[in-house]
Amino acid sequence: MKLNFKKVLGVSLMSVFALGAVHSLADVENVSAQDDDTLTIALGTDMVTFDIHNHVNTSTEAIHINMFNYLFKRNVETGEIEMDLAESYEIIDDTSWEVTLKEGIPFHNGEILDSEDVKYTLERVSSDSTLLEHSNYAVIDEIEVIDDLTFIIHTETPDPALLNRLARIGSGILPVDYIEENGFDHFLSNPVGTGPYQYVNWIRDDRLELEKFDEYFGGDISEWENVTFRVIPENSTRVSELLTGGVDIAVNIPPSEWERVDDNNDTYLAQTDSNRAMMIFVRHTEGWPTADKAVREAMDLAIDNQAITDHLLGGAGTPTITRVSPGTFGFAEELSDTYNYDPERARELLAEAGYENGLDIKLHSPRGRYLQDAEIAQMIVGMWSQVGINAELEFHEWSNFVELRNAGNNEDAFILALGNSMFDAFNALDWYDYERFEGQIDFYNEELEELLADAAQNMDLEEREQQYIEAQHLIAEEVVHPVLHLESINMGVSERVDYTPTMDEMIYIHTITKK
Amino acid sequence: MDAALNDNNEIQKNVRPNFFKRWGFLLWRSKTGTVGLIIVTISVLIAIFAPLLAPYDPAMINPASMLLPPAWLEGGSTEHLLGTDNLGRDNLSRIIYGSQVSILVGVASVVLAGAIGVTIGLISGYFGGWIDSILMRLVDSFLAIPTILFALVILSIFESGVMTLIIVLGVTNWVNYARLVRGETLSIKERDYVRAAHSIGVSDFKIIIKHLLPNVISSFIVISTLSVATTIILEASLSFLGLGVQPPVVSWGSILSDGRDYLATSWWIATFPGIAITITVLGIIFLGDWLRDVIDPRSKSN
Amino acid sequence: MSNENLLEIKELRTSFKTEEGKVPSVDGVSFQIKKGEVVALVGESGSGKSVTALSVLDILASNGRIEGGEILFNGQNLTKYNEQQMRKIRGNDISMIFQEPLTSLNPVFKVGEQMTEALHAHQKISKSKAKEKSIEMLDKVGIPRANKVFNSYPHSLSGGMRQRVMIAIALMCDPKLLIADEPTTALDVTIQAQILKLLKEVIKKFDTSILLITHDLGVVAEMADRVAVMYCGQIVEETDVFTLFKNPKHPYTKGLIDSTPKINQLDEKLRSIPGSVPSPLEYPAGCRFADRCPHTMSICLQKVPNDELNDENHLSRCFLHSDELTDDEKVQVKVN
Amino acid sequence: MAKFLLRRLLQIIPVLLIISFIVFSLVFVAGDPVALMLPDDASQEDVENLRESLGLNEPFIVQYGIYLRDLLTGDFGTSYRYGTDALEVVLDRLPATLELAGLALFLSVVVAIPLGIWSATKRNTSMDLVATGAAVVGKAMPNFWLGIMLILVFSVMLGWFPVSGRGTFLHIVLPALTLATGIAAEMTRLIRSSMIESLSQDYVRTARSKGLKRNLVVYKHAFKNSLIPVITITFLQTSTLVGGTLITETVFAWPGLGQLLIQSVYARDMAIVQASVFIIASLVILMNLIADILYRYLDPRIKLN
Repeated sequence: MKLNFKKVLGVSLMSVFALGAVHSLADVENVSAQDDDTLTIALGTDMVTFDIHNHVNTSTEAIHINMFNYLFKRNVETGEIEMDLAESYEIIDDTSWEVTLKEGIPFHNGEILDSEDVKYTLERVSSDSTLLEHSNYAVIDEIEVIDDLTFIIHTETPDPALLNRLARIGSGILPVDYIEENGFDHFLSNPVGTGPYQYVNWIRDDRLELEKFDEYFGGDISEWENVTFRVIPENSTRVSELLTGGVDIAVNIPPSEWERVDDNNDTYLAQTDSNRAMMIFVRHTEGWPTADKAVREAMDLAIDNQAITDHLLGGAGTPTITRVSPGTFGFAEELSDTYNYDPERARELLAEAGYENGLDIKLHSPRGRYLQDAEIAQMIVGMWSQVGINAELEFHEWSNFVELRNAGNNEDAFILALGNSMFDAFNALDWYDYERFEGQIDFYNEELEELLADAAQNMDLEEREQQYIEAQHLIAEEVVHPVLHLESINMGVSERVDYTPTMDEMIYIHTITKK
Repeated sequence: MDAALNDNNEIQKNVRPNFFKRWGFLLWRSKTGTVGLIIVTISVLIAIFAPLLAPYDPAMINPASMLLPPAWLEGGSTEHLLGTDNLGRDNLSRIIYGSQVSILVGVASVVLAGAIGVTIGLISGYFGGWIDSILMRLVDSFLAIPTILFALVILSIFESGVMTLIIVLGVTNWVNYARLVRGETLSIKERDYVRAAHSIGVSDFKIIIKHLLPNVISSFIVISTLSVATTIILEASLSFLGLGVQPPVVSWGSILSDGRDYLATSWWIATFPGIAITITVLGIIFLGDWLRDVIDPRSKSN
Repeated sequence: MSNENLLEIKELRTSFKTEEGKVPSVDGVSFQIKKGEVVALVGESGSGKSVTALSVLDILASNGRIEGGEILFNGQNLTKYNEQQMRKIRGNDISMIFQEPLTSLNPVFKVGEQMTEALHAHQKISKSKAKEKSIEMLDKVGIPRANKVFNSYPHSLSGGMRQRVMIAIALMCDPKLLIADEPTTALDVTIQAQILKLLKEVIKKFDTSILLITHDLGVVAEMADRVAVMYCGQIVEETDVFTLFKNPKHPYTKGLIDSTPKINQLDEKLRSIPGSVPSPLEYPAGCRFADRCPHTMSICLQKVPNDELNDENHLSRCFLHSDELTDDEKVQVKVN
Repeated sequence: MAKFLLRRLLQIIPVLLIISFIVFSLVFVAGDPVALMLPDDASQEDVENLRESLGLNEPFIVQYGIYLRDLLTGDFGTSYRYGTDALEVVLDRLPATLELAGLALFLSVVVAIPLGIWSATKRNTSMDLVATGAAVVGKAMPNFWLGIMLILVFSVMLGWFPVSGRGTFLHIVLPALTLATGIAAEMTRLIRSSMIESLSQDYVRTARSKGLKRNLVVYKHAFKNSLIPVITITFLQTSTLVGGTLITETVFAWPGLGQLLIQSVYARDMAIVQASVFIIASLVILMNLIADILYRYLDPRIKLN
């Protein structure tokens, strides 16, 4: 047996190595970020799916916004709702809206947009209860097609916020003929929309490549021929990729790296307030200490919101009392950019409530989900301990955290940050609706329930706005739960590119210009 | 004269002073063994007397002094020798307290894994037959799934904390012990005195305890010392995955993983616990190697 | 057997660094081997006989060192040789066979491979020529079906066959001196006889001298021309084989001979040497055999005997033969 | 050899069965996936009919039975995150991991063998202490710390390598180095002790007595005997290697199976978790089998009987 082991071992291992090298060379030719017409953006988590009705994931929608169009769109600066695919609309009565589409809008595969596409898309999400976006569109009863370009949206109950509802995550319009012909699975792996960019390739957890759709109905509005969304979960790696020019934009830059990104002469830090409010929800269920308003108020007064935003968020982020953010319909301006902090008063309140020698509670918090969530939780526990509230802090991995709350096993308090993709107070304030969080928060206020129910269907917009403002004041007086601050969006951007992030956390490629 | 080409030499074989003299000699002579013992003793002492040694409470947040560099770097203050982390907590105190959890998790999980492993090893080695084949297939299947995979899946289901960490690492690491102990049992079982005890009707249980266990313990000690090291390293990786110990509890692994975002700016937050882990593991492995040579002289690897 | 010396060892000292201190295993050994002569080094294990042999080829263990003395081979002092020069000697001019045939051959290489490499190490020779010579040598050492053995692995051969292969390997380059370290100890008696017969033929055919290391006086009687008896790293008696058996001078040699059974004295009780070999770390002051010797005198306990008896053919390191002893030095001392 | 092969293959079946049981019970215990699949405020009745459709109300054994039947057809269920067949997603990501693990293994072998042999021949000298110390430091350094530091030094400061992602050959260098360090350290220690064992054998002394050159004695005679345990050691590193990819792939954004598994566990996408664990376990079993076979094939002493 003239087998020479050394050769056998060498050859076998060499082949594994050669296979790898060749494979990776022949693999995707990594278009370097320096190539002028390609924009490379680094995200923290991968896009989940192309099923626009089934992801509830802001960073996924940030990509879809460039591939699909809604009927209406929200003007980023003014907050007004404008026409997108729709040409015009007319309110026939409280529950029916007649909409006319713009003419000759092409899908990426050449198909022309018509009412059938809208009917299929909106009825899919409003009827299929297993879709994650279903609850936001259940109010739509059916779509009555008049002709190719006009149709009537019938809602089950009057929905003053319908326009906002049709200009958000889950409102993209899908090509019905393409889907019926090739099946939804084929659509999922080869998506087609009307947006300025069309699908090229998706290597999961690595990169999503889009290219410019030349026949975009909005005309030639973007400077980039190709866009690559890369997925880099590790913060320091994402920042390093930005600093070495490997990517043009990197999302979610942690505060520890803001200075380094801003000081580097090839990159700068682009920050804006988001409409995501960081809050501590507490139990109102009978028998829990937090059911007592004095305790809640003490918990709120003990927290120095400004100290949190200054020390942990480097000054970015705005302390607030109301969770409704600026630019949202029904925003109560006097409750924003302000906070209550009075540790002395907090101690008195605790004494009044009978906890002069200390109150023991448990605080649940996710870890690594929101900006500095773990650090903020620990700082709050520190602040509470100054006034005699001993909070046992318990961190949960995200899925457990969701399960814990859904099963109603959460104890005194839990930290949560919620955005508002509808930019309408309805979406933010329905969290104070009793049934919605029965067993989890059990907050019930007769007056508030009626106010919110009425506002939800009040077609008179001025009156509706006042109702929501009144609701926010009522919530503030009741100190239903401490609200901390509005989070900031922190993106690292290369100097070769000019971009300001928008409050809705969407990434509009066409707003990104070359310097 | 060319060194170390062939160590088969008559003199080495027939010079055998008595047992204790041998330990003393070997320890004193073998540099690595001594170094290992010193390091391990120091880290255990640090862990035991952490409350006395640590200058500050590890969880005390101090917004005023955030991200201070170590004392000897400019900008550092002597109050915080190793500087502070992003919440202004004293790094030195956190590393001192961290040793408690890291060593505790290492040792406790090894003891648990050892208990399970030795029992299964003894039973499977002693009784053999279909019991042995079933248990060995069980061992093969546990071996096929990398420990970190097990820990990842289990810890994400159950809330991770020090106790769950110990149980999970204990329940997944027993496999190496089982294989080792089974091998030893198989060889010892053939020995005459075991057969003799069997023939005069001594119960299996007693045989296992009296004859097999003592022989197996020695090599078990060697393997367990080394796997305390591997467990300490694994705990750091689990913290990276967000499944290690949760604040306010602190361990070397959790400090290291929390500090990783700061490696570019305040590198010391993550690097010092890394050094602590490396030195302790170095000590444990040297001690383990030395124990192996003292306990079973057959292996000539020293 | 010409009278000019092939190998001459003068005052050789070799010691080992161990955890318990430096062990002087060879403590001033001198002897010669003439061309075609068989010299036997006899002694109990730990007497330093193997170490002496290993020192000649300088293949000691890592912690072993030749401290002093000279090893003259054809007049050249090997202790002064560097590694390259020694390599030319090993296997070429001096080669060695060992006690354990089972472990002395590399289990993962075929016999042929381990033979041809010896040739390639010392001569420019083609593969086929080397194979041919190897098979030829296997025939010479009496191995049947040499071709098949050439292509087989060591573990498939019997103990005797393996020892023959070892001898074949040792003779590949026609060495002048063959060192045989307990060549037959691990073999059973019948095979032992065949190997000894083979070694004798080797001397005749290849005119090789043999340094035979053994503890078996029977093998000495069968093979050796001259004998050196070693005890605790020193040669205590050296003479030709007939004188040694007929008229042993040193008490230790007598003890050795008395403790081996003879054909004609089967009924007599075998006498053994009392006590045991002292540990090399704590050699006694005087004669190292003093505490086991039946004739210990007081001088034996104080001074180290030198070559007391040293006529040209017989040497013995014992005060019994010296004539300048004072009376009180001669006083008998009871030790065991 | 054939008889041994058959016996070993037969042994694998119960092992795979046990693994499937372990994986299934982990998933079963993981709790109710439905809660995560439906939006937060899905009504109780929605939850109920989804559970029914997924057959989650059946007793444990029945569910395991169904699971096993599907397993045999390679159906691990559909990933609710990706909406496609779980096995397909896992196999789609496997090449990236194999490529990284393969190169890491190659690097560690190329480093560990010479270093192991060298430190074995320099035993008890200060050099040996340095080599052993370095090996232990390599083993003790957590992967992610090393990975991030390599990026900071070689990509950010020196700019020699791209920071992350998969593409050209340059992309694989730093991740492979990170992954290989721990493995190389472990293998160096194992090779060192195996070489010390071989060097102390009688046949090495015989080889020296033949006057062979020093390298021939060490690299041919001694190493060939160590080669057999070395090969087994190399294949047995698979389990540690795969464990290492979990961390390395996350740090370097390498689209492999390791990263997929972590994301799936966090998102409780149990179909993918099951498929990945099963594929990884089978890979480890395969490599252990190869190690066994190679061990027997290469050692002539065993091959004969």
